[in-house]
Amino acid sequence: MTEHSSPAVEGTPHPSNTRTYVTIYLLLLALLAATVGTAFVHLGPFNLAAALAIAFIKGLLVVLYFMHLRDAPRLTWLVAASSFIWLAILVVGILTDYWARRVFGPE
Amino acid sequence: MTMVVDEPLAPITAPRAENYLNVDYRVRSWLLTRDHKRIGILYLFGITFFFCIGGASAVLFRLELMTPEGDLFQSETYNRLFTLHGVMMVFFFLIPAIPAVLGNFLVPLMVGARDLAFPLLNLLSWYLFMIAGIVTVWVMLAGGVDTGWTFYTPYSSTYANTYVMATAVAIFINGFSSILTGLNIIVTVHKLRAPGMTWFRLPLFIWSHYATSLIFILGTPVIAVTLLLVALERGLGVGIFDPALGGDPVLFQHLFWFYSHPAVYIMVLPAFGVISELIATFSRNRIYGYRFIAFASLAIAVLGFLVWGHHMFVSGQSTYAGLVFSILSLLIAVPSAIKVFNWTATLYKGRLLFATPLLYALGFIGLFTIGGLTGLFLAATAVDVHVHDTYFVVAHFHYIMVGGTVMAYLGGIHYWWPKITGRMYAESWARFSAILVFVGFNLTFFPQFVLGYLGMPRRYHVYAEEFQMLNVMSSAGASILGVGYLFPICYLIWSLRYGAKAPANPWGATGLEWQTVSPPLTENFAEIPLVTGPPYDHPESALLPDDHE
Amino acid sequence: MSNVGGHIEQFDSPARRSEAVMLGMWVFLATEVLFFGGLFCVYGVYRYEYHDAFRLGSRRLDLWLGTLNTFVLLSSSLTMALAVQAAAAGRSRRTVTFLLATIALGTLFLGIKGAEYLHKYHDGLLPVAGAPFKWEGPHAGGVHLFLSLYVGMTGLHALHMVIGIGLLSIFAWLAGRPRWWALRRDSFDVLGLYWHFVDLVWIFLFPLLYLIDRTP
Amino acid sequence: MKDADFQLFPDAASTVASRVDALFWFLTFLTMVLSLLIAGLIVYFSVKYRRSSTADRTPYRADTRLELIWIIGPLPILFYIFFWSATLFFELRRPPADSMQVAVVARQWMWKFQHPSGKREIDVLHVPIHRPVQLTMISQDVIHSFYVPAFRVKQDVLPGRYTTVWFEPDKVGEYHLFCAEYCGTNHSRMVGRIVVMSQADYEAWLSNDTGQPPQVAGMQLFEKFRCASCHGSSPSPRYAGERDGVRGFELSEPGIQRGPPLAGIFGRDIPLVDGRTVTADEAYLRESILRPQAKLVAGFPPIMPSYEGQLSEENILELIAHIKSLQAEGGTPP
Repeated sequence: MTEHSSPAVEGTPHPSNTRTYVTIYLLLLALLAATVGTAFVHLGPFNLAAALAIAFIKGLLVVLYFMHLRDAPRLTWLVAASSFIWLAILVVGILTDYWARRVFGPE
Repeated sequence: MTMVVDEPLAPITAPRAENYLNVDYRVRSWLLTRDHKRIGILYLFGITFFFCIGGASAVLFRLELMTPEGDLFQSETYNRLFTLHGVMMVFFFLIPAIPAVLGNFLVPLMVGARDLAFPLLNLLSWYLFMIAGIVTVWVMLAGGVDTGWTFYTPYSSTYANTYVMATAVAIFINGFSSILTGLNIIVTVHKLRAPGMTWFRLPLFIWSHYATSLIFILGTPVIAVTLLLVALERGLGVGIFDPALGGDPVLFQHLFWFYSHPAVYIMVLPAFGVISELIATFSRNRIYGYRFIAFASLAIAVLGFLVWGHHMFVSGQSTYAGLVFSILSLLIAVPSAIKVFNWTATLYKGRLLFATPLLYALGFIGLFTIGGLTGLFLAATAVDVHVHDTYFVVAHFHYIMVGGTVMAYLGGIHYWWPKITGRMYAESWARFSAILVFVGFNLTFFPQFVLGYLGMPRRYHVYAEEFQMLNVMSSAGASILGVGYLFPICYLIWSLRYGAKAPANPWGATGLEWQTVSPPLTENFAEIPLVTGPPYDHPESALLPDDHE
Repeated sequence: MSNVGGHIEQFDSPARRSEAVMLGMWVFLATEVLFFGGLFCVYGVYRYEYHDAFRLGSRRLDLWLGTLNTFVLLSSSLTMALAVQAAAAGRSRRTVTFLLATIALGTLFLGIKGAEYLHKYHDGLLPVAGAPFKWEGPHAGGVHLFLSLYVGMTGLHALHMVIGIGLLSIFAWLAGRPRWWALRRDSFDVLGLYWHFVDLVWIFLFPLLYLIDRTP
Repeated sequence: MKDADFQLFPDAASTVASRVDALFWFLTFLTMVLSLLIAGLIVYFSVKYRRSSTADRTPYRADTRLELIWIIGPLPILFYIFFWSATLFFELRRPPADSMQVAVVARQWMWKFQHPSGKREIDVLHVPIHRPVQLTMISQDVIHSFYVPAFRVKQDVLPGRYTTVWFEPDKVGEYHLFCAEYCGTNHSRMVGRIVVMSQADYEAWLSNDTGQPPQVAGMQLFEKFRCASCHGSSPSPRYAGERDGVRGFELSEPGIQRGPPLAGIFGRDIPLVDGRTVTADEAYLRESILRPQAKLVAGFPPIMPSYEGQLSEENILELIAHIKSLQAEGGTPP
């Protein structure tokens, strides 16, 4: 398999070089250790909050750097954001029913 | 994603054939086509076939409901018939009809592009749609499914012994067909607009299809995963909604209606787009409040996701959550009101030509007004307690689906028939069938409002004697409506052979699709048009353009 | 797909086509977010209703196998990113090596996941039909629901991994062929987006399923 | 349910029916007015501005004030409808305290009723006039829905959870009972009758009562399953407040009290092990019988076995009726 190189395809910008990817990777591993660590500490309701926060940061790192959302047009930002906003509508919308049942009783 | 292999960007050398229909007659050229226009016609065949099956099941159980006793079918058969009617009409006609037939054909033409963004995915969308439809028809022949198109657990997941899993998988596959159509329309409208075609020069048909595609993308996956869970529970015994384990059947209803209410806006938004085009063309007037109608479409798409709880006021949902959904459901009447008032205002000082499409459009506005306002009864919790799951609800959504979407679909088919086939249809027959449909429709569904408030529940094979008179009226109306739908199939096919040759712009309409020949070339335009003026720029329009246009 | 019905190039430049392809992929990923979102929503409701059962069920999952799996998947995300970078730079051999590394890590992930399922099956905690479900402690119904959700969510994620590995293999084979190589490099970005998305789902799955409460 | 003569409007036979009808007629009037307005405008414009007519068509500009009118205009009407309907909905959902308690068990394609006197009925429910009746309902299989058009009430009956509906009949007669949620093959045959009788007739009808009151049947079950061995029979437990971080009951006889005392527990707030408190209503009692560890009472060991599968829905309702009756002899009602 001969090594054949040809000019990079313009239109798909790749400013991140290998060093950026590796640093993001190490950051992700550190956050993995952090999330596993916090699971051993009894924080009551904050356990969930901490786990979600760390997962959200890891997710953001993957989306911004590995998926190149950072240098993508604003439209892509809107698409990514709206998917999470609709997920929030679904989860919050349904949980209000279960929360209201618990707080205001069966009626 | 699908890996696209095609030849390098070859310049167009050979002289193009006359148009997209006669460029190639081989079956291969139809089954492997990437031309959005041909895929639109392929969808037209599929849609018509599935509509006939749904319609036939409706005629059958309307016959059954002529008598209070269940004396034509057993209950098992009746339950399978109304489920078939629901599944076929909702998933294989109303949701795909306008976006996949008219949308596929017209979106590239209206934005001034040569084709949709992903032609191969568009063809895949048609194949998924046909596979799903044929699986559903096979299920019907093999024994049918009797859970209703809503598949409520625990009946669908534990107690039904019919082909629930096969139907759930078929609708799952059909979901991807919708997603691909929505994805294509969104990317095409963003990336393939002709030079000069700004967002506020787009026809309102495009705005409504863009809003519909948002719902395709953000809603369809949720029903896909919900039906997957039901299939898992039936097949692998993985109990998610099983009450014995503590699972909550009301949770299934939440997830189901999170998609299924926006789905009713998927069905009606494209119809709004068609009506905006028809009203503007046949009144030779600019659209009154163009931007208000455009933003109303987006508002309906977004607000549509916040109101699903009004399906569950009496199903065990907590009172306070019910009230939140009630106020939101009432407020969603505002964008629809904006549209209806603006359409009516467009007629003011217009030059109305009562061709068939305008008859369908005016019929739409009247019937959709009644359909929309009866929605207020269902959003008001106290009245909904009485009329939920009765024929009042059946009448409400048929006024919007049959009085609205089907009327707009027929109006759109007649309006763009010259552009699609290059032939004019027989105007006199068309007007007669439009009036017949309007009369048959009202006679079928207005008695059901009365039946509903009297308390006749939905999906009843056997009913109390005092409901018989109104049911007989409804069945009589259904026969007229059924006949009314047969006429267009006849004279439209007849026009393919004997219809007059259609000029490029038979109605004197604005819009890029009327600037190319009828039927269009395969690449739509000889060269991509440059858009300069505002939309619906009729020279003799009494309404002057907005100042900032 | 040969040139049937006269294929017309509707984009006026390859760059515009790549923009459209990327937008199309991001819109598809939005549907995937909501597809998994439905499951996360069911998880959220049942965790709110049966908190103790979820706590007990979560402690029965193999924490270290899960952590190892997350490490494996994060590494595969790195190799995928480097593969996409190499493809953009036009270096085909480097692309193929990183693609093969990603495939290897993906298969390792599935192997570990299979081991976990087998382990659960032997413990009688795999709530699939046919497998006996043994749970003596309290909250039997809630734990059954938790483990059903565990199987449902990780199973769907594993299915997406299998599809991803399939696509990676096709691309690794194609990247070796010069004729195809000169043509379509934005497909690599699309593949990279898909793989990173599958990794993103696991980033949320792992803490929610495995780390509810590990206090001794 | 008179003989099958033709009617266009349902009879109103409960106190709330006339008020629901009032809101219905207001909405009907609103729909008619707006539909006639739109249809009238369409007909008028169609006639006046048909293509061949020479009506005045001087150009004009769109007036955004008009747009604001039909955007802002509907809002007050919509809010008015909302508040009117919300107050009515609250009334529909809040049963009066003194209402007659009837237990309902729905199963595929029949309704089973049990009166406070213990009399059981299938598909027919006799109720006295001018007396609020509250139904506590549960399903043994799929979702059903208790719907009496004449009373304008409807409530789904869920498997695994109690739902309640109430009505106060104010007209003697027989009225339809329908199942309104699709529940399988004979969904349309799962119908019944609600017979509203005068107070005297109702007493007479009850007198030839053969059934035994639910609390008596409940007490027999209570002894059969030897519940007293843990829950003891000490009458009035006093709430002991905080003690070494665990809130619990002061025990009259220490030692035999391994389970929380049940006398006077119905309707009281129960402190749980994890610090939350929950009111001991039917749902909590049913859950504690079937899944005891779900909500453990503070201060008591989690040793109660589950009775899932050994008790039918009727048995559970009888046990709950018995537990409710305990409070009558023991302490003061909540």
